[in-house]
Amino acid sequence: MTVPHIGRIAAGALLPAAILVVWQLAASAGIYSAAQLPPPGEVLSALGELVRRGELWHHLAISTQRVLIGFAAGSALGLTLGGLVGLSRAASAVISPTVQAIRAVPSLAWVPLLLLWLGIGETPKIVLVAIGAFFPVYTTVSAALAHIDPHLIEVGRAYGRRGLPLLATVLFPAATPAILSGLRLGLAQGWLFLVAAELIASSMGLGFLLIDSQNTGRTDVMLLAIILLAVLGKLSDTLLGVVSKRAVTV
Amino acid sequence: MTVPHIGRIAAGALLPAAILVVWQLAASAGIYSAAQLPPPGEVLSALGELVRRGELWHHLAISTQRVLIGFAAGSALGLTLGGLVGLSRAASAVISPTVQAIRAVPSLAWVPLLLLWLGIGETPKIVLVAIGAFFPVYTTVSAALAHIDPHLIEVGRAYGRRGLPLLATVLFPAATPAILSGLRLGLAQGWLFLVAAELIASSMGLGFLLIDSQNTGRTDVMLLAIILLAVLGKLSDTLLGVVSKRAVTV
Amino acid sequence: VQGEDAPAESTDGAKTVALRLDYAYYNPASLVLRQQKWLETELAGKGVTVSWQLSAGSNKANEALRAEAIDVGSTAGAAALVARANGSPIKTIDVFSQPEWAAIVVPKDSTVSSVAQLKGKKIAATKGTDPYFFLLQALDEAGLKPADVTVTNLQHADGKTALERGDVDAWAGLDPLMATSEVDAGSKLIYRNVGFNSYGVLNAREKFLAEHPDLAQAVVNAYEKARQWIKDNPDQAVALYAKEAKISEPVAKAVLTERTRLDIDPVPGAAQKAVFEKILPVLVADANVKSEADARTAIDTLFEPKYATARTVS
Amino acid sequence: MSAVPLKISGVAKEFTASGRRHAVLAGVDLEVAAGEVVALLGPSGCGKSTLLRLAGGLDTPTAGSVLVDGEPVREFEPRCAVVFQEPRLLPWRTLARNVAFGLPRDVTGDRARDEVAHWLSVVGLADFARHRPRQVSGGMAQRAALARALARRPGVLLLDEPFAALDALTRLRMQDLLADVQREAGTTVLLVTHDVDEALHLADRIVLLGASPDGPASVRLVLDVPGALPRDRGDAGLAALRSSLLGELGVRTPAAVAP
Amino acid sequence: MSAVPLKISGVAKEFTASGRRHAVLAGVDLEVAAGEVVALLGPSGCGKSTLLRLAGGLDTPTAGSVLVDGEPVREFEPRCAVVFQEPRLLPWRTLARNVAFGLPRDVTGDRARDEVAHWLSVVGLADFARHRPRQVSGGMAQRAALARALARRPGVLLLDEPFAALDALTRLRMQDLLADVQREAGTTVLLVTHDVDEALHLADRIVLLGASPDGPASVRLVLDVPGALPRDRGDAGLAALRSSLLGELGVRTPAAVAP
Ligand SMILES: Nc1ncnc2c1ncn2[C@@H]1O[C@H](COP(=O)(O)OP(=O)(O)OP(=O)(O)O)[C@@H](O)[C@H]1O
Ligand SMILES: Nc1ncnc2c1ncn2[C@@H]1O[C@H](COP(=O)(O)OP(=O)(O)OP(=O)(O)O)[C@@H](O)[C@H]1O
Ligand SMILES: [Mg+2]
Ligand SMILES: [Mg+2]
Repeated sequence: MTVPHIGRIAAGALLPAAILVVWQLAASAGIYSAAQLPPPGEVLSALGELVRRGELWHHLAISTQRVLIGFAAGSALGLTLGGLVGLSRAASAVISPTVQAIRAVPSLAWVPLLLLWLGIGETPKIVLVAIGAFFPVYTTVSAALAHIDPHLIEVGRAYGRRGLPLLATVLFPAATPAILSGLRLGLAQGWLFLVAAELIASSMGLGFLLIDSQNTGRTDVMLLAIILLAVLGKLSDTLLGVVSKRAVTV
Repeated sequence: MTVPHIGRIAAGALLPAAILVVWQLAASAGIYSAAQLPPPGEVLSALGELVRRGELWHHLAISTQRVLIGFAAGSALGLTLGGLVGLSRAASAVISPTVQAIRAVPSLAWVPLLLLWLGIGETPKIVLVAIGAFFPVYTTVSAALAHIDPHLIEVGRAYGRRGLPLLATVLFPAATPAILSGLRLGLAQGWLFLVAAELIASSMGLGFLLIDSQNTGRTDVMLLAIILLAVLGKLSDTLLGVVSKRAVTV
Repeated sequence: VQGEDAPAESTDGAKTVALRLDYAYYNPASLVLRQQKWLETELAGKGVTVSWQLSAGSNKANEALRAEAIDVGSTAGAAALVARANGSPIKTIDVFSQPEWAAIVVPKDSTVSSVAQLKGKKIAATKGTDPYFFLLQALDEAGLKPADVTVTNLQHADGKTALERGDVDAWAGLDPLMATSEVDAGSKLIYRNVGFNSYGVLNAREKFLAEHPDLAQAVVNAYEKARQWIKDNPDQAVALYAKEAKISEPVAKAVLTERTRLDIDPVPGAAQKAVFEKILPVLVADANVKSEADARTAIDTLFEPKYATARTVS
Repeated sequence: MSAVPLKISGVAKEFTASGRRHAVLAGVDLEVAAGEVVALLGPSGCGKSTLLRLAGGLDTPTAGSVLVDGEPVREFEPRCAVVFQEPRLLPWRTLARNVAFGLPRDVTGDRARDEVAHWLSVVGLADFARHRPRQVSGGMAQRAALARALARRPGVLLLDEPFAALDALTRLRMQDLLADVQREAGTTVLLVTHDVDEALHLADRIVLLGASPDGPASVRLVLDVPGALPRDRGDAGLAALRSSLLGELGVRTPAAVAP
Repeated sequence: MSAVPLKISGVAKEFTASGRRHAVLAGVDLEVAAGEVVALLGPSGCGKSTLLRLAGGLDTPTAGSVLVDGEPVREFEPRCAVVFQEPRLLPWRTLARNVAFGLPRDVTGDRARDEVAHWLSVVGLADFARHRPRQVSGGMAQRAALARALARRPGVLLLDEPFAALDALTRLRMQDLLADVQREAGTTVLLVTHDVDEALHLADRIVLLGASPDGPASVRLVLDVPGALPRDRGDAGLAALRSSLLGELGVRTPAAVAP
């Protein structure tokens, strides 16, 4: 942390500010119609409208809740299965080819399947987010475990650690940076899958807002939904960073 | 490689075989109607139909091409920008918050934007795949570079390496496992974004096949598209694994 | 946060029946029904709970029907046909409107003024949807073959963008996007024909019909009442539609009063069949259905007119 | 735990590196009685660390067997403690927590804290308990690794040049510490060292590992060191032994050269 | 490149570890003339490696300056070569490619290959060129690290206990190798060691680093070693110096004890 905190925030705000300026210029230059690219002001007033109608909070809350629960479930499973595959050659041989294949099933393709298996309601939505969060965590964790310095593993073995204690005292700590970046990717992909999840018989949430505004041609609401997703994505990422940093240094 | 090669393949085929059996049982038990879950045989005949009409090859080829080009571009950018952010605190402060925010913009949200900026044609599709591939590579690479054993970096510095040579001779090789897992995640996400990409003025490709069959209720074609996506995803992942293993050991 | 789980089953052991309906922006009557809660009031005494799911499009309504997530769903007629042909066990029990939701649109400054002039041009449309079938029928009427034009497959909203950007010469558009484009970007409708639209129909699952014919009848009756209400209260209906579909009132007014005919015979039958016959070859050629035989069977078995015939307005 | 015997019989070890097989050890027999201290000497790369790792169950011999207390050594051997040639501390743990890593499983809570504090202060690192491995010097890290092994109070202590990174004074102190610990607990010790004086000062027996040129190594020489432990460093009686040992290792000693 | 002088003036270094500041070095002045060999002795943890890292530009002093050839040392110093206290080979490279890592930038192609082969064979690792660091012994890795530094033919050679992991014979051979290389190329050498004999055999001057209890360390003593290089190991004239050095380091020597 050589750059002081305020400076970092200012630096981080540079690019968004630049984007905002370019956006305003592009919108007001008349290259695009307002329906194609509404100026930032209009998006702001769309925000105001949502706030006035009291809907914004609900959209934000339900989406955040879905992502958090889904991410918790998906990443937990990713850690478990990734740990298993990283530890055991046999498990890896059986599990990993299938998982790698399923990984390529796009979020949109899950929608009809989950609808069929789990119906409507919150469950299929949360499950879809969990599916999204699972894969990056699984991949990163299993890859990281497979590449830990064998010298460190030997220390664990030399001091009688095997199985779960070995995982807890040597493997996971050694793979921590990779696991954290896997968790962050998982969280990000959870947000990505949220939109598909909110295609499932949904009438609230940011993903719904996005799709719905696309269908009804409300470009201002659409941009607002995108920005809100980005902001929430960044916020949750930062939060995860802080939480995990604390967890690691303790 | 203690498990012999054939054994590995057999082990890897276990789970898919089990899934196939469960699928066949579920489909023939009458819990689901054929429109809900057609039996494997029907999916096979849908494949036959596509082959007979001479379309299959085209769908596969165009999708693969889009993913490969998009992945190449996206991962190259991810490596570059990830390298930059991993090397320079200043670049990290300016770039990474924005990138992390944009990361949460879902593939579907990109579609109208890319259409607006890049029109129809191949470009926006490839760009969307590239966007998908970019983020995991960027995140993993920058995280991996930030966590390299400082002792190794010191060796590089002690022997006069800085900037690009340091990156090439010490940082990237030390981060290789993480970078590879990032590339694999990027490729996977490229496939995920393909479906959204093929919403853009598309009349061919697996993503188109998937969406189209979803809209018309051709569940058999839909399942076929999912399976083809999974198979191609796994194939390209394996290929990437082989290529990168070769690249690393040379 | 309270999510979207279906309302909890009553815990006192009394068997409550759930009636699960969809509502959609393209089905104004459903919006009215959902807001006025007529069905809820009427059925509450019989221990029936009513739940509503938004359908973003015919495809989504069909998906939900297929997954047995809803009992009655609203789609375009052609979409219902395709679903039935591809094995979804659904029956059309009611026609809720004859919409003119599709038309051929060109940009503001376009010199194209008739369908015949589209020869050799690039046209955006979403395959398998009403605007696409509309386009094919319009071409056919103008003496053009599908091969005479380039059809670019784009989602409805994206087709609008492509049209306004000038990436395509024309767009087989869908309301309310089409009306929005007219109002905002000055796009022009060069060809309209209400007869080429495949009606808005209400479909129910066969199993549902077998188990709860009384509920199906109640739904059909309620739709009749909603149509009536819209006719009687056009201003309120426009306001409601604008708010629900998140469009401006002028657009809502144009769509609802000018381009949607609600005073139609709700009994599914010959009128719809006529449209189906025209689009059938297209469905086969595009592999939207597995075979022509399937599609023919579907045309013959799709309709269940008895509920609409027996409708009453309470 | 109490000291246990270590028995290595007919052990051979081959490695495959860059495609070629490479025999490192062959026909190594070595018995260390319970409570005995054996020093292992030999030229660089002859297989001392390899033998130690085999003794600790960290690698499996190509042929032969390793018995700890009469039972085959296990892959995760709880009866041995190892000090590796490099400190190999866990970089994410403080020195105190690294030492705690060595404690037997049944030592927990306050007792664990006391034990860790004790061993840290014994190796002179009491002030550095909360430092991370990267924040201490090479010699300090090596001492922490020694503390980790001693904290285990193992049946067999396997030491791979544990004092190589220490200055003369600290080295003598640590040698004396080891001798004290060994005497009190009666631990069996197998000590790899390249310091003949160290071997003579600490060991009951000295085993010289060596090879025919380019062939695999085995035990070339076993020497009983006379005199009871602890030995005086100035003991003149050992000078001859020292000279001959160095001679065996190929070193002309000054003593042999001086008139 | 040809030998260059190294000048360390008024150098201090503080670290922050677990929240507390910790002064390691203070007021260290040391000049090493071009082509001179200076040995650095001192107790474990006193700051020898830290000073070496400062001299190589790998860390920045809290106060004072380090000049290489009259210019401030750079963060990426091409004029120095360092052998770290641990081998620190790049694990993904073979030994040969690790040695190649040390070559000056302008040595490429066939010449590079020849140089690598030369240095590998000089340190006795010709047969292990294609082994990876993980496949060789501790002493072999340390020799490879030495070869990497020598291959650089640096202006200043900074060595941190480069022979600590070697058996007696190999250690003598490597000492002689270093002496030969230094004599031929006239390299400036700063050598951290804990072996007094090694310092006496190789160095022109010996610098003793030491601290007031718990305070920062600085130069406690500088000794000129008499006699020209190369010195005979048996040189009796050095015995007194040896004794007094060990005494300074806190070790009672046998010689001083024997009658
Ligand atoms: N990165 C660091 N952070 C905090 N303290 C450090 C750091 N690096 C070194 N120190 C401290 O500096 C002191 C000197 O360390 P240094 O490695 O220079 O010792 P040394 O003389 O080389 O010892 P040895 O002979 O054991 O190698 C030690 O007390 C150590 O804890
Ligand atoms: N994993 C491995 N793969 C291939 N060869 C190996 C491996 N480990 C050790 N060797 C080889 O085994 C031989 C002996 O190594 P070992 O580490 O036992 O030597 P050592 O006697 O401890 O030497 P030193 O005193 O230098 O530490 C070396 O030639 C080394 O190359
Ligand atoms: Mg060794
Ligand atoms: Mg040191």
